[in-house]
Amino acid sequence: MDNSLKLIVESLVFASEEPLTPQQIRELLPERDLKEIRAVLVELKAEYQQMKRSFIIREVAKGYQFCTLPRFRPYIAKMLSSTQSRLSRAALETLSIVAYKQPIIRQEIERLRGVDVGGILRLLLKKGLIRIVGRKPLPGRPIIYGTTGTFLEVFDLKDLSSLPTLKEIEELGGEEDEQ
Amino acid sequence: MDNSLKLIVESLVFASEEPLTPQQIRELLPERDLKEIRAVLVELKAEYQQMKRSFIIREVAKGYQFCTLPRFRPYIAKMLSSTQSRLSRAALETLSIVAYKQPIIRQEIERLRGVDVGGILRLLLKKGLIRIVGRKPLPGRPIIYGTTGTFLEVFDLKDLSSLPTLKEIEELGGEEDEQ
Amino acid sequence: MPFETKLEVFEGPLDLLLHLIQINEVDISDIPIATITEQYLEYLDLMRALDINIAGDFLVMASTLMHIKSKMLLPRRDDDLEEIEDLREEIVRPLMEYMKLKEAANELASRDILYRDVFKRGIEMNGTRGEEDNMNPAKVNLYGLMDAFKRLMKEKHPGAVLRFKPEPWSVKEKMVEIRDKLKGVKSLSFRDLFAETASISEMIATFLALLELVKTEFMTVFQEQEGTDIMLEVLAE
Repeated sequence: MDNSLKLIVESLVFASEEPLTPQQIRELLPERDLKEIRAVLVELKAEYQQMKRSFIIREVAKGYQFCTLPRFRPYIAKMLSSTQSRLSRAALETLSIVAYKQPIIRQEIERLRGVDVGGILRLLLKKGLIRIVGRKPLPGRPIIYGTTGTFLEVFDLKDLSSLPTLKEIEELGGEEDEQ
Repeated sequence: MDNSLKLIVESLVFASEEPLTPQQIRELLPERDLKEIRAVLVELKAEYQQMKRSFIIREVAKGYQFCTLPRFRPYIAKMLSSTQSRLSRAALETLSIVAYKQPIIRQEIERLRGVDVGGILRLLLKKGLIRIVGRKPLPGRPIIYGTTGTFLEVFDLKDLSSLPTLKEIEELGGEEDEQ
Repeated sequence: MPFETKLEVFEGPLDLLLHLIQINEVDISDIPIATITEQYLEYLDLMRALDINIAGDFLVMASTLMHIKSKMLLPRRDDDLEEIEDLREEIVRPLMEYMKLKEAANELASRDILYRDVFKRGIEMNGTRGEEDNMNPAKVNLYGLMDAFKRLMKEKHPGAVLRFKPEPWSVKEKMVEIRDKLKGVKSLSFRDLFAETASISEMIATFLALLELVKTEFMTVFQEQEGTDIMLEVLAE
């Protein structure tokens, strides 16, 4: 393994605010190939897993990112007290509907939750967890919502396909769409 | 040496945006004494020095912080220079007028914002978010502005019609920021 | 009475129904409609008594429940039984879906959530972020754009009409026109200058052009005597 490449890649992941994809790293190191960079990332991730420090490298939103281990939460949360507000149950329910049934329009989300979700959609848009994907060719051209890369980053997901499967939901959803 | 304290302190230094002083850490861990915390910080610093990774813990005037080694600067600088910059409120407002009211001339944008927008239009042109669409067949042949493909990319929009209308934004409701 | 200990706040009718099904320990696919309807209505009464605003969705569900209940009390014919089944289905299906979605939400909530359970490296802000004035695209999301526009429309232009109105008369054009008129004649009366103006906007443009020309010392404006015509006279050239 090329040790100098490993440390360069590590420094980039360490300094980046967002998860870094192998492609992004490749663009910064044009003389290296993607395969090398991928291998180095996998090795780095495994190394930190073994090092038993307070942080690891995790694979999230198609990229790699350093983050602390969950057991240090109480101390860090105390330090950062005011930064992030928690999502309410209502917001989480709405977000999971968007995640599992995307692309989805507001009307359908409201049918599923049985309540108005306007304010919650606004909050989720504001937090960058959902986005506007387009418009449905229906009367009124309703807005279609989907999840974002930030959603993947926040919920520790590599990509949408790594969402835990909830088979029955998908089946019910499929029937709905055919109506 | 108390290993669990060491990792807690490490996680705090890692997650903090500012350098952390032993006093600040002490406030978060009231059952520990300052001497212990100081010793742990010194040890952590020495450890990272020995580990020969791409980053170390350094002691600056304001406390302890992680930082990458100088020799990785060229790569990191390259990465940071390609990261996106934030838009000021004034720029965002001007951009929103162009987006919603295009095709639009500068005079009209200024009427809506109530201030000169020459500098901001230049900035938005430079960033490739707006473009010159043509000239209005009016005295002085004023320049007409519109948004670009980059604009759609930045806002993750399929097309301009996906932009929510003012009415739709309002339907998303509530001024309340938290749900 | 299931709400004795404390009044729970339910998100919507489905949330309340699910709660009733759980505390009664009944199967979703075999809901005892009469009991559940009664408890559901009791809850709405309680909300009313406490002066809690009851959302329309709660009332729609209440009427559906009562409809099924009344059908069940009627002498049963075959179509009645069928209708009851259909109505039941109308409640059961969304409830099942809702239950699954709650599970999904719980699943999401149990993950290692960034900023709640795990934290990114706290990156120093100074110097690391690109300046606004560079070539890179902006780091903003659509919400920011929408919000900026909404704020602008609300604060500065409540109810403003935003159509662009073409301005047929420009001050610049009028300045050229006045210069042309003064060519050769040296002086011109104020009255003559406005003789051909057809609209207020044209008059305003002409007047502004006049002021501009005086300011640039191309000409001067004077009056021989009070009450006589105001005269324009070229200064330079």
